[in-house]
Order: sequence, then C-alpha cells, then structure tokens
Amino acid sequence: MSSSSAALATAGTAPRVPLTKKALTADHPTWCPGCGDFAVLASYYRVLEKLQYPHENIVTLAGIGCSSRFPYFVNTHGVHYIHGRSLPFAAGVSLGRDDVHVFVFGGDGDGFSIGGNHLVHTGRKNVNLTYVIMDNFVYGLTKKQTSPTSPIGFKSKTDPTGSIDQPINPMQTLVNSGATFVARSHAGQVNHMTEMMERAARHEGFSVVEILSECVEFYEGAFDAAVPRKGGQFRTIELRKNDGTPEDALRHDPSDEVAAFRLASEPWPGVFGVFYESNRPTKNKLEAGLIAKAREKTKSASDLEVLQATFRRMR
Amino acid sequence: MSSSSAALATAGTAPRVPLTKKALTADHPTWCPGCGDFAVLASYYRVLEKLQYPHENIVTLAGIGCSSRFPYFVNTHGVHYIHGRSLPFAAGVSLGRDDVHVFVFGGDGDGFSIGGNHLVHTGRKNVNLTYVIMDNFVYGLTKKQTSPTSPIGFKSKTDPTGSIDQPINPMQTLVNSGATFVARSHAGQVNHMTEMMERAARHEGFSVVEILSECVEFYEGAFDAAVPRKGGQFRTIELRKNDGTPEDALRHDPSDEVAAFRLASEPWPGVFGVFYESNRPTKNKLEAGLIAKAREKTKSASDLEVLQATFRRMR
Amino acid sequence: MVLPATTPTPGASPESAKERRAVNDVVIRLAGNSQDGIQTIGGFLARLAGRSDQEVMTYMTIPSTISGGPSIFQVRMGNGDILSSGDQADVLVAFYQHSYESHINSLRPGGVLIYDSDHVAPNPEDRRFRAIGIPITGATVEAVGGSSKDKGKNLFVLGLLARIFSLDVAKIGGLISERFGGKSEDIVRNAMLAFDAGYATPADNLHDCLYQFEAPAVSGGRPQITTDGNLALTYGLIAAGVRHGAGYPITPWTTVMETLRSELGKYGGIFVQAEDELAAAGYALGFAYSGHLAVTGSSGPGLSLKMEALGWAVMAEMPLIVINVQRGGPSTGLPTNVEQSDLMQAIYGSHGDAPRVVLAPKDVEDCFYVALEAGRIARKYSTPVLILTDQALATRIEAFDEPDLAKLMVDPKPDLSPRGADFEPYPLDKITRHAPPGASIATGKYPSVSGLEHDELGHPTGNPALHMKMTAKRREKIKALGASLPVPEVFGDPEGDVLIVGWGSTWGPIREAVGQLRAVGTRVGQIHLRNLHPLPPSLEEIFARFKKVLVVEMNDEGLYGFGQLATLLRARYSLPSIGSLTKTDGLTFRISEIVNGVLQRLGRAGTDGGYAKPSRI
Amino acid sequence: MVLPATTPTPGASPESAKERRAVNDVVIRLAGNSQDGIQTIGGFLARLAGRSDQEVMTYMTIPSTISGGPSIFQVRMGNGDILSSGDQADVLVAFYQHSYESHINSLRPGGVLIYDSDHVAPNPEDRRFRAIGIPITGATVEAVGGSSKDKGKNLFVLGLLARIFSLDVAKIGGLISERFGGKSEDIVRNAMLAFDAGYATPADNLHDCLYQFEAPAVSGGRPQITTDGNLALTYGLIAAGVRHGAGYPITPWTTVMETLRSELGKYGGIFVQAEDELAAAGYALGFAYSGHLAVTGSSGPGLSLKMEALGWAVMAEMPLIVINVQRGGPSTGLPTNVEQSDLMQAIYGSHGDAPRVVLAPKDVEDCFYVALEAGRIARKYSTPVLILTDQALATRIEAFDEPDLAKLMVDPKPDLSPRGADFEPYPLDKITRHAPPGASIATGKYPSVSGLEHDELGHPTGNPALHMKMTAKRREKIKALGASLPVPEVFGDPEGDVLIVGWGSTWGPIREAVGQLRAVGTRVGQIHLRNLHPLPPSLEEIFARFKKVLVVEMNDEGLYGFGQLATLLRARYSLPSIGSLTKTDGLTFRISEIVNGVLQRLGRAGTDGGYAKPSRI
Ligand SMILES: Cc1ncc(C[n+]2csc(CCOP(=O)(O)OP(=O)(O)O)c2C)c(N)n1
Ligand SMILES: Cc1ncc(C[n+]2csc(CCOP(=O)(O)OP(=O)(O)O)c2C)c(N)n1
Ligand code: SF4
Ligand code: SF4
Ligand SMILES: [Mg+2]
Ligand SMILES: [Mg+2]
Repeated sequence: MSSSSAALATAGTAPRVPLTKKALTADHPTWCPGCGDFAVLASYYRVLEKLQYPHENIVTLAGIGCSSRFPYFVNTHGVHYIHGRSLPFAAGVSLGRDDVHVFVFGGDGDGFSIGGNHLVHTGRKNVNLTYVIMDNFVYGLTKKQTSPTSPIGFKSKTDPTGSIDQPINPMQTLVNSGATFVARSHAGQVNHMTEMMERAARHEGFSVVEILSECVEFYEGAFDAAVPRKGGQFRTIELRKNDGTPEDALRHDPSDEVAAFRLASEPWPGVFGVFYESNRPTKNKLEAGLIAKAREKTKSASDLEVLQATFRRMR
Repeated sequence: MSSSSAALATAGTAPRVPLTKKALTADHPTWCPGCGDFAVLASYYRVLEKLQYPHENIVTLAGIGCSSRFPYFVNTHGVHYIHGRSLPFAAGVSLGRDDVHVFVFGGDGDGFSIGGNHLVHTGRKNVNLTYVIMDNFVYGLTKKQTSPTSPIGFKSKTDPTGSIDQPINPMQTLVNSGATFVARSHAGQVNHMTEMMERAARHEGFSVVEILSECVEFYEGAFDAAVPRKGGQFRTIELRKNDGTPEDALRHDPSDEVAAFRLASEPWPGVFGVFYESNRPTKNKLEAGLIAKAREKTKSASDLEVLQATFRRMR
Repeated sequence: MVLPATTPTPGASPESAKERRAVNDVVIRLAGNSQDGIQTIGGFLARLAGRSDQEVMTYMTIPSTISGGPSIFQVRMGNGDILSSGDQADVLVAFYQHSYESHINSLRPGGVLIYDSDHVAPNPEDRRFRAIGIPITGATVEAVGGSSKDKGKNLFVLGLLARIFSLDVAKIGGLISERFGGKSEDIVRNAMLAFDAGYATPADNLHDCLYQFEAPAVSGGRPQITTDGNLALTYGLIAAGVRHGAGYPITPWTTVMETLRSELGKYGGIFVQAEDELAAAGYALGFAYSGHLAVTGSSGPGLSLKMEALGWAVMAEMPLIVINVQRGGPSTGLPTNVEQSDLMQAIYGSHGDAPRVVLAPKDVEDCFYVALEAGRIARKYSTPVLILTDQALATRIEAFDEPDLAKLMVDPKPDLSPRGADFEPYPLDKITRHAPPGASIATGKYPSVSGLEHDELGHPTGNPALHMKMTAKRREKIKALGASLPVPEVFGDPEGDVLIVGWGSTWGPIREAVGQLRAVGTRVGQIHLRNLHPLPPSLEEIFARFKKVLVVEMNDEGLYGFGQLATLLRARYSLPSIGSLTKTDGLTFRISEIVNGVLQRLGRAGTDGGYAKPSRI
Repeated sequence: MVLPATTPTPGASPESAKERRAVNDVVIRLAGNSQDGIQTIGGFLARLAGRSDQEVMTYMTIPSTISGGPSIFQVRMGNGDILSSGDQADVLVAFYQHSYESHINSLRPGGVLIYDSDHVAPNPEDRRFRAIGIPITGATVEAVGGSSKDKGKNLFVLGLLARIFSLDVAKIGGLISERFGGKSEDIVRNAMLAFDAGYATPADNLHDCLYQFEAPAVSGGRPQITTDGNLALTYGLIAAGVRHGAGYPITPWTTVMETLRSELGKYGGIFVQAEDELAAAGYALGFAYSGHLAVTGSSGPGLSLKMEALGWAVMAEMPLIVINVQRGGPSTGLPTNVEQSDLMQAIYGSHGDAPRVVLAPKDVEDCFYVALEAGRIARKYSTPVLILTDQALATRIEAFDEPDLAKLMVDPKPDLSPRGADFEPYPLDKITRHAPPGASIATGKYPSVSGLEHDELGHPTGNPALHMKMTAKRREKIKALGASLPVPEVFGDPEGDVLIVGWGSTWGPIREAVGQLRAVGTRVGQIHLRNLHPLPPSLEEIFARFKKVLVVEMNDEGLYGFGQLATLLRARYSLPSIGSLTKTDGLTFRISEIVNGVLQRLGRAGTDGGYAKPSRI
C-alpha cells in the first residue's frame, strides 16, 4: 500500500498530535500467551508510529482465524469480514477511497486455502493495499487441523497419522500471483519483520508479507529451524545494489520474477527478506485513468447532465 | 490420469468390440461453426480410440461455458456440473473409483477465474485425473466479457475501451499449482494436441493441458501469432533426452520446476509442448496407503466388527 | 445522415390514409434465426413507437445454442395501455419453414401471415389467415447487391412493415442512421437500400392489407423513452447515486454489469469485474463500507454464491443494493427463460436470522424507479436491499415517460464529517449509521464493523442478552420500514369474488386478465406487491374483502400446493382463502392462462381465448 | 492397569449406605477455567453413569477466547428420564472466585456449594446453600507433589464427588486408566494420587452431605453407551453406509469431520479435507455420482457456501447427506452458542424451486438414528437430505442403549450392474436411479447428469412442457416421501389447551416442561417433528384437537412474530391457532422458560421456578 496516496484534508484544524502506540491499542488480544501473533501486532504498531498516517485514514481488515482477530486489537477503523474473503473487501475499500491506507491481516488457512483465488486475482489487478499473512502452518482458531502450509507428516486432528497432501509453497504462490511486493519474515525477528512491513506499507501496489508466526498451542516449535537461539538459521536475502561490483551479480535482483521463484524453491526453512518487487501500475491508477478519459469525453459534464444526455439518446 | 488403474471386470463376457469414434459421438455440438473446440473434441475421440478403455469406465466432466458443453457431445458417462467447480467433483469421482478414467474439460473463465483455487488445490493433492483447459482468452458462453487470460487492451463488453487488468500466465499458474503434468497446445495443431492429450491421459497424477482454442465469434484471430499459415510461429519444446550430448544441456528438463516457470515467461505466443512432468505420488495412492495401514491395525475386520468395537469403547 | 434519394418523403405514403384500415394496437411476431437481426428491427419498431407517443412492449426468445438458431421477436405497439406483449399475434413474419411451422398457431385466426416465399411454403389448406408471400431473400439480394448475400433481409422486412402500417419513414431513417452511424458509409447505404426495397413492395402484392394507427392520445408532456428492463434498472441505479459496484457475468444479469462498467467512469465511479460472485459481493461491501452506495448482482446461481456475504451485510448492517435478474431454476436450469423462483432465497437464503429487504419491479419503467427506492431504503435503514427482476423484464422493451432526472437524481457522497463522542456504530436504540474510514471520532476510539455478534461499538460479545437485543435491533428496523410503506392500491373491483395478487413482471398480463374477467362479469380486484419483504401494511383488510385471494406467480406450487409469495402470505396471515396459480414452463403468463385459472377456481368453465379480446386488425 | 494400593476396594465406601441420603437424580455444575480439565471429569461422570445404567445428560460452555478461560461443565445423572441438563444445579463446584460469583445463582436454594477454599471466599451472609470449603488446590499439590503444580485438581474433585455420591471407584479407576493409558506411567499415577486424595476427604469436612443413588430401574438388556451428539451422528453415518465424504473445518461441525477422517480408513473409505466448503460439496457429489453414499457438512457460514452445489444436487437428483451443526447466527454470529435459525435456509436457501429433505434429531441417541434415516431417504429418493443438528447436541453427552448394529448396519456399494436398454437417468414416471460410471448401458448410449433442465436422458432442453414435467417430478417424489412418513406421536394430553410443537434439541426441555405443566393442571400435549421437509401427514388433525398450537424453537420471532418452523406450519395449514415461543440468547431452553411461556399464553401467571420441581438432594 502506498504512502503516496494523498490524504484527504479532514475537518479538524487543530494541529495533529502524533499517533502513538497508546492511541492505537484497543482490546487486549485474546491470543494464547506466547502466540507469535503478539509480535506481529507490536510490529504493526511500530510501523504505524513510523508512518504517521492520519489516525482516521487507517483501516485494518481481516477474515476469520486467530490471526484475523487483529482488527479488534488495533484502534483504527476496523472490519472483521468473513473467512477467506478479506481481500476483495479490502480491494473495494482501496478502490473506493484512495485517501485511506488499507491493511489486511490473516492466517494461512484464510489466505491460501479458502481465500487462495482472491489472492491471485487481487495480485494480478495490483490493487493498492498491504496484506500480512501470519502463517503458522495450522488452523489455530478451529483447534489444529491441517492447513495448506502444514508440512507432510504433520499430525493434526484431520490427519492424525500425519498429513499427506503436498503443501503449497507460499513464496512461489505469491510471486506467481502478480503481487508487486512480496516479502517473507519471522515473528521472532522483530526488526526484520518491522522493516518488511514498513517496506510493504510504503510500496505502491499490492504488497504481501508472509510472516512465520508460531502457534504455541497447536504447532509448537514449527519454525525453530529458522530461530538461531534454537539452533536454527535465519538467512536473509541480500538485494542487488547495482554497484557494478562482481559480488553484486550474486545478489538477488528483486525485479526478476524467475529468480524470485527459484529463491522460493530453497529447502526449508529457506530465506527471508524481499523476494520480489516491481512497479507495475496499480488498478487504482488504471481505473483513475479510465475515469479521466471518460470525463474528457463528457467534457466533465455534471452527473445530472451525463444521465440526461443518456436518456435523450433513448427517446 | 493414469492408464495403470486396473479396470474393474464388468459383467459382460462377450469379447469387447473396439471403441470407435462412432460409438463415442453424441449430440451434434452447439458450438459456432469454426469454433476451435470442434478440433479439441475430435482429438479427444482420437485419444480415446487409441487408449481403448472400456467404454463404461470413461467419465467426461465439465463446469459451465461453451467449452464445458463437452460432456453432451461425447457418448460416455458425463457430468455437467456448476461453473468453476468441476475439479473437486472430478476429484471425488477419481478418489471414489480408481477403476474409472476421469477427463475434465473447461474454459479459461471456468478454470482460472471462478475455479482458480480448485486448480491449485487439486494440483497440490495430485489427484489422478486429466484436465483440458480450452483457453480462448474470452468468456464465450456469456458473449464476450474479459477473461483472466484476455490480454491487456482486449476490447470486450466489460472493457469496452480495452482491458486493463494484467492477465494470469496460465503455464506459470499451472506449474505452480503442483500439477504433475503440464502441457500446452493449440487447437489448430491437431497432431500436437492429440499427442499432448494422450500423454496427459497416460500420466499417473493430475495432468493438465492448456489448449489455445479460438473463439471465432468473440475473439477472432486471437492466436494467429501461433499459426504458421497466418504468418505466426508454432514453436515446440524440445525435451531433454539425457543422451550426454552437449546439445542436450540446452534442451528442456521437464522435471525442473524453475526451468518450466522460466519457459512460461517467454513472450507471446511462447512455446508449446510439455512444460513440466514429475511422478510425485498421487492422492489416490496416498489415501489407499492410509486405508491399508488402518486395515492392518483392525486386522481387516469387517465393517460391522470395526463399528461394534468402537461402540464397545463407548460403553 | 441524408436519406438516399429513393426514400419517399416523410409522411407522403404511397396510399392515402383512407385506403387504410384504422388499427388501435397490433402484435407483430418476427420469426427467424437470431443471426438474421430480427432483434434489431424489433428494436427499431419499439423505438419508433416510443418516439410516436405510442405504447409498446416486446418479447423475445434467446436461442439455446451458442451459434444462434431459431428465435423470435414480438412487438406489440399502439395506443391505450399496452400491458403485455400479447397472447396471439396479429401479424406473423416467417423467415423460414421452421419459423412458419413453429409459430403459425400463435397467429390469431384472421391475422396476416407474411412469409419469405424463397424459403417458406405455407400449407395451402390452411385458410385461417391471410397469407402474403414475398420473395424476401431474393428481393433483398437484388436490392443490395451480391456481396452482402442476404444480409439486410431484416431491413427489407422493416420497410415492408413500414409500408403496411404507414409508419413514419423519416423517423425510421433517423433510427437507422443512429444505429449504424459509427460504421462505414457502405453499411448505412446497404441498410437503406434494403429498407427502401421493402417499402417499395407494390400494394397489389399486399392484398389490401394496409393499416393506419389511430392517432395516439395526447402525450403526457414529457417525451417518451424506449428501453429494456436491464437498462432502465441500470440507469435507475445511477440516478439513485450508485457509483461503485462489482459483479461477475451471467445471463441475463450481464447487460446490467456491462452497462455499469462502461457508464460509471463518466460519473467518476468504478465497476469491477471480479473473479467470481463471492469476490464481487466482497468488493461491493468494501465500496459500501468505504462510504459509497454500492451494487452487486447476478442471476440465480450467482446469488446462491452470495448468501454468506449477504448474511454478513445483515449482521454488520451495511447498506447495499443487490440485483437478481431471475431465470429458470434450479441450478443452471433454463438460463434463457423466465421464472420467479428465487423469492424464498432472497428472503431466507442466508443462515441465521438475517432479515433484509426485497423489492420487485412490475415493468420496465418500474425497473428505473425501484432502483431509486432500493437506494433510499439501503441508506436509510443501513441494510442490504435485494431487487428481484427477471429474464422477461431484462430483455423486454417498453416506452415510458422520461423521468424528471433533475428532481429525482441523488448523489450520496461518503460522509467523512467527524463523529461526536457519542458515536457508536451499533446503538441499541437507533438505526446504525456507519462512520466510513476518513471520518475521525471525537473519543479517539475507532469502530469495528463485525460479522460476529457485537456490542454497540462493534466488539465481539457472547453475551446472551446482547445477542437478543441486537437480533431485535436488526429485526425492528425492518419492521419499521414495513410500517412506513404505502398500502397497495386495489385495481378493478374493490371487493368481490377474487383478488389477484402478483409481483414482478406478471403485472401486465394480470392487469389485462382482470380487465377481461370483469368484462365477463366476474368481480375481480388486483394488487401487485412491490415490497415483498417486509410486506406493506393493511393487506389483511384488503384480503378480507374478497372471497378468494389468488396469488399468481411464475414458480412451482411446492410440496403443499402454494407458490412462493403465496407461502409467505399464508404464513403471515394464515388465511385459508389464499390460494395459488403458478406455472413453470419458463414463459411469461399468457392472459388466457390467468383468465382460465381464475374462472376455473370460481367453478366456471375456462374460455379458449374466445373471450372478450378486442379485435384489432 | 492395576489400581494403586491406596485405592479403596470397589464397593466398600467409607460410609455405609444408610448414613447416606438417597437421591434419584442430581445436577452437578463444575465451574472453573477450561484449562483445568473440568470437561475431562465431567466426561468421566457421564461415562460412569452410562456404565451404571443410569441416565445422564451434560451441558458445557466453550470459552470465547482462544487461550481458554471461564467455562462450565454440567452433568445431570441418575434414574428416570433425564431429558435436560437441568435448569438449576443441586451441587456447584467453584474453582475460582469468578466461578463462584458467576454461578452461585444457578445453584438451587438448599443445594450444596463446594468451593476451593484456596481461591474462593464465599459471601458469609448468603445462607441459601450448604457451603463446603475444601483446600482443593493445596490438597492436590500436596498429594501429587510439587512438579505438576495444581494439575490434577480436576481429579481431586472427581475423588471428592465419588466420596459424596458413593460412586463406583473401580469403574472410575477403569475410566482413568483407559483415558490416560496411552501416556506415561507417571501421568496415570499422578491422576490416581489426586483422585485418591479427593476420595479420602474426611466425612466430617463434608458436613454430612453424603448421598447414595437409588438403584436404577432394571436395564433394557443392551449395554449403555455414553457419547456426544457429534460422535453419535458420525457413527450413525458409518452405520448408514457412508464411506466417503468431504468437509472444511468449522466449529461445531469439526469433530464430525475429524472423526470421519480418522475412522473411514478402517472401512476402506476416504474423507477429504477440502480447500473450502464449495469444494467439499463438489468432492462429496463426485463421490455420490461415482456410486457411493457420501456426506458433506458444516455449520452456518459453510452451509451458505454450499447453496449452489445443493441446488445442483436437487436438479441432478443426486443422493447426498448434508450435515449442518447449527450455531448462533447470522454471519459469523456466536460460533460457540446454540441456535435453530438455519431451518429456512435448509429448505429454501438455493435459488429456484429446489425441493429437498430436511431432518432434525431430538437428542444424542437420535443423532445416530437420524443418520440412518437420512441414508435411507437419500438412496431411496435419489435426493440430498439435510440433517439439522446443533451446537448443544454436538457437545452434549448422553447415555443410551447400544444400537443393535448387526441388524442396523447398511453397506451400499456402487451398483455397477449393466443397465438395460430401457435405462434412463431421468424417467418421467419413476424415481431417478443413476448409473454410476463403470455400469455399462445396453443401448451403448451413456447418460448425462446435468444441472441444466434436461430430458429423460439428461440432455439439456429448453422445452417448456419438459421443464414443467421435470419440476413436477422433483416435487412429487418428495411429496411421496411425505405421504409415507409416520404420523408423529402425541405425548401428554391427546387434546386440550396447548399442543407444543418442537424440533431438534429442544425435545428434552419441552418434555420436562409438559410434565410440569400437566402437574399444575394444564392440558398440554407435545409433538416433536423429526421430518421438517416434507412434513409428516395428519398434523392438521392433531392441531385441531388443541385450542392453541405453540411452536417452541431457538430462533427469532421474525418480522411477523413467528419462528421458522411456526412460519412453515402456518403457511401449510393457515391455522391462526399456531403461535410461536422463540428466543435468541444462544442458550438452550430452560424448562421454566417454556412453562412460563405457555402459562402466559394461557393467561395464567408464570411460576418463578417454584413449581413442581421434584426434590432431589
Ligand atoms: C466459511 C467458513 N468456513 C470455516 C470457518 C471456520 N474457520 C474459522 S478460522 C478457520 C481457519 C483458521 O486458520 P488460519 O486461517 O490459518 O488462521 P489461524 O487461526 O491459524 O491464525 C476456519 C476454518 C469459518 N469461520 N467460515
Ligand atoms: C455461478 C455462475 N456464475 C456465472 C455463470 C455464467 N457463466 C457461464 S459460462 C461463463 C464463463 C464462460 O467462459 P469460459 O469459462 O472461458 O468458457 P467459454 O465459454 O469461453 O468456453 C460464465 C461467467 C454461471 N453459469 N454460474
Ligand atoms: S491457537 Fe495458536 S494461533 Fe491461535 S492464539 Fe493460540 S497460539 Fe496463537
Ligand atoms: S461463442 Fe466462441 S467459444 Fe463459444 S461456441 Fe462460439 S466460437 Fe466457440
Ligand atoms: Mg493458521
Ligand atoms: Mg473462454
């Protein structure tokens, strides 16, 4: 989601007080103690504090899931929609109101299972919004069923002897979706996560961050392989600097879709950082262009005049 | 879909007469004269004639669309389901009956728009069936709306000044879906198309063929760039032979997902042939494995005995 | 465009008015293949009627194969109230033998059969009609020249009809040039060549079948417009302030979305073609949440896919207009036929107690006004409003007074004004008024909009008392709307034997049937419900004035013998006098079906179409 | 497992039976946090009752936060018909101060309050109850040892209750070892240590509150099983021959699908977790088409997503069992509460005229049998059958006679026999019997199964007469089922003041209410409908024998004052005597709510719970 969309001047004339974490905090989260989602929430506060958007112009949306309870825990305009369909709703908000900043939060089930198709189509349309997927490799809210990111062998209530369906590859799926900013982070790496979320928020277009966020209740230790203090490795992506040095050729070029797809095929736990970034025009801009063209044709006639002219043609 | 699934012995004892095109022909197609779909139908007859499956063990399924009228034009067991949902239905038939051969036909709207998510999930599950997408870059049955494969600028009734949303890349989408056989052909190239469909049919697992099939009514000339006699180019993929020659390294390795993804990024009209092929276990096999394990545990007790034992535990 | 010189001067028809027989209204059925462009000339005739201050109504069928095929277009035009496209045709134009065979029995005895003698050989034994054979194909080819083959047959026939009915040639020329204006000069010229050739058919060949429409009653002052139901509805939405929406194509809803997609840009709005109907509902609700009056729509199958989203809209109390252009069901059903079988779903299709508003327009003109009413209700009651139109209305062309847009047009912009400290999205004692994003809240506490049961601020609650109160809140606002609705007017007898209750596109045929029934001495009244949920007040008193209440609708009699509206009315009023007249053949009601149905229920013999039909030709 | 030596010998309770007061049935409410394992011991008590040929019914709440929180588990056990989990508790066990405060008013005056004196300080002024403070936390820690902290409190309480009610310690030991048997030895030992410590609580500390259940009536011969509604339903499906199905998780449906997923393999079957509910319906229909008896299911929101697929199943005439474990609606609603608000959707949720079958089980036992009935109907009438159960039934534990599986179990395999030359999938004069793939057809002409309107062979048609006939075919088979159904039995007075009509899980509370109402001199009867669509025959005659018909259901009164079943009954019978008693607080009916509702409608004052409640403790 872009910071470039001009904020509509709103009524108040008093100088704005800075937006603080305190002002952003709402209900106490109902998550289990230790759930990775707390850290994501904390990062979101930090990003909003950095961005200092007008408070009333921030919208936090979600579908259904533990992670999708997000909107209740942030004091912004908030929407708790239905399971798997948050993206079309959010896209409607973004296209309807270019002055607001749209953030969507959700889980792996919400985003990749029931909502998988909306991801692809919001992606190819490049609607200007930021989407954070809190991936815990499991269905949390419904208490431990296999999710489309659960690894083969994971023992859940729907796969008591271990799951057998090949999971999707989230990064490959996102790169293929047409999203113009695709990044990956880990809820245990607060600074990295905050940086990714901030970059996503500043990106103009459809930006997605997958954050590995542990479900301590139903999939403890799922991401230990990426946690250094548990003996894992948190490998980050070095991005190309275009400085002409020979080392630079080895660095990742985030505008290269095929390279991003290849990077996403690295074995578990893979790498973290920005996989893909491009600046294809957003649907917001393209639709604004259609409007401008149409209005040029009607010579910016008023709505009433346009409709009257149409009726005259039906005489 | 695999030819290896054992055909259940069916009642008749008389030697089977060979399955002919004549026996396979049903209602006269209601397609517009010149529609590419006629050629696809002709190829399907040819493939079935080659495969010589028992007539009663062939199932032809579809969703809704011009292309999805297919089941009425083939004299096999046939299902005309609802728009975009043919794959889960077909997967149910495949998993329910390992002795039948499941073929699904549909359009680009049916498969990539409303049905896009089912494609990905049937793919990752690798359900044993063959899916043919008759891609005409337009909604035919509903008379010329933009489809998810319509190129930017295409003038349809929903984009009278030219479409603006970036289309999906069908081959990249299919490669990413987890399908274990992915090929591309053109309805004007009957031999190539028949070969691709036959290979797909013989593949064990989820096999998909995208066939460019022109809608002469609403998108005439869409695929001329791939038609040699219209000045276009029909470039086919050379597959690796593993013959140790240096040329061979330049040929395409269909087991390489990233290479397939790269191949799919070639500019329009791209290349034709097998993009991807692998032999990951099918869900059919994996589920059969779960059943075998469960039956081992119950010592193959009868259904009644198993349920009685369960009830005893609830006393 | 300057009309080619061969065209006769406007008004100067080759025969003078006194050689012609006067007619009041006429039903013309054009039967051919959809490829022949019969819709085009049918449309011209309808438009011409509108421009001549005549009434008009059309009816068409859509071929069932993709490549086209047999198809009809029927126009009824003339003076007086034209309420249906007519049970029987006065004139049948048959392009092919199959057209002749399929439709000859829909021509009323004494009517005129015009056939293309190059393709049709009528049964010489059949003396019921006056048959006029014209070599339509040959004459067109001759007139236009070889290259275009028989393209233009339709315009030849239009010329022929202009000659027969002494139509206003100048106006037709205008219509032709408007229609083909954007295309090459050749096309316009060929069209006029074909038209002129048809018009030039010698009177002798027409066996004296020449007519003249009676002068129309003085016009209502406003010019007439001629359009179909889907367009009227679409422009009604725009007049109601809709600037945003989303949909997915499906017949017969598609033309609404296509028109919105191409028109809304002019108004600064956006219409999104979504990936499916679930997404379309999501986009529309996102637009609505962001402060706009938004629309989504579909036909049957697509509505079934929106049921979850609509339930959310009820729970979250989000204003939204939802269109269902009904077609034959269930499932994929009969996509190009008409049915009114989605009423129960409109009211009860979502899980849980999810009360919402359902409206239905009665004719093409009402399609425009019902959209305005839907917008008013959606905004005032912060609720989804479903409009049930149907395939027959969608494609039917009618002429009606041009609406006074300057008075009617609404333009609701998002209300971004700051909200006071007492702001709550879900107050228990008031109707919900959402604060869209961009609106600041004095307390600094921002609202949640939620599909979970919630408290006044939109935060989730499992509190039993609150669920009861919020359920009541959602119910009571809809009841308040119900109480505020106008009592439906009774047409015909204010009390008597039978009250016919209808809804939606059956209005015209029912009204004509009431006229015919009263003419044969039955005491019959009619009310037509536009508000289906909630129902308007005082129906009980109206029902009480009639011995029988007969609900006429195009759906199935159901397990217990009642159509869908009949079921609703019986449930509310538990009056055993409420009965049902239903049918499920995918076609609009013929007047005779209603007349006979009523007579039968009154224990009288039905008529065979032989009752008081005003003679026309 | 050998019980640890400290355990008293079975049957030899420390006090002899005559020191104990006899009780018939008892309601025990355990109030704590969900993390304390109160469900576990509640479950043990229920299971114990079942194994002791007692009746039992439980009730629980689910905490609304993900991490757990306040929660109750209530067990009613004893002799005689136990039809509800009880309005008021006889014994309340309060683990925390918040438990005490939230639940003390649900303890009936004179009841026993047991509280953890380490956490709870009851109001000393409140003399309504007998209060027994036990240092539950401390005593558990002491008994089990430091490392496990206060884990085991629940088993301590179980021991305490065993002591108070002289429960069968050997049987409980068996239950504990079965439950924890798979885990480490430590766990079992610790559990027994805690249990024994509770059991060893000195009688003095219990203030003489010692009881003994009366001997149960002679058992019905078959052993009792104890289970919840979702499990009973699941095993009913298996008994009915279901070997294939698909679903997507949602509370409270999930445990059905989890159990099917883990069980079906043993029967050679497959259950697929699909990507969403639309896909799940597709898989299930694919299984059905391929010749199997298949199931799909969900709760409210998921059902809204299946409406299009279910419409196809009606049109294509495909047998299918569809489960809806109802929860509070609309939209996401109250996911962990109960409601019966999806009835209208079950019948009317799909577009078009799509008649299908709807059944509802009345208690846990009936969950098993209704699944068998659904399978029978689906196969016999080639139709989708919806089963409406609900959140209360899903999680409620009851004991009932073990079904005679050898007699009941059905195993329909795909019928692949060749079909004769007269085979048609959609004959107009017979019920559809599909030929699955693999079945050869003598004519060599293979059938299409279609969601378009079709002819007898399944090929699409737009023929008006055929649409009418096929619509009738789909309607008439459901009517035939209706006509074949048994007339519901009237319980209580066969005629009189009020007939209470219910459906689903309200059966128990209604029956108890009828008992109480008759005890205070009201002439009340009860019928409980298992077949909601089509309705069974002869209801009209039954209704006519009562002055009022009161439909009791857990949903909203709607715009016109009637709940959903009441609406259906009024529509069918148009009897003004049919009224409604509804509520939407997300909780099961209390008996007093029904009793008072009836008395009020009879113009008598309600009782305040002070009516004829049989004294127990
Ligand atoms: C239509 C619908 N289907 C199913 C559900 C039940 N449901 C709620 S959340 C959820 C999945 C939760 O998993 P995920 O999206 O990964 O979120 P998490 O809880 O793990 O954060 C499901 C299946 C629902 N609310 N609505
Ligand atoms: C739920 C639903 N939505 C929409 C439709 C209408 N519809 C039928 S086919 C179709 C798309 C056709 O395009 P495609 O799948 O590309 O097939 P084609 O006709 O081009 O072969 C649509 C939108 C429908 N039948 N059902
Ligand atoms: S269940 Fe898992 S995802 Fe949900 S709140 Fe608890 S730890 Fe977090
Ligand atoms: S509309 Fe297009 S896709 Fe459909 S039958 Fe005609 S040519 Fe083929
Ligand atoms: Mg998850
Ligand atoms: Mg297409």
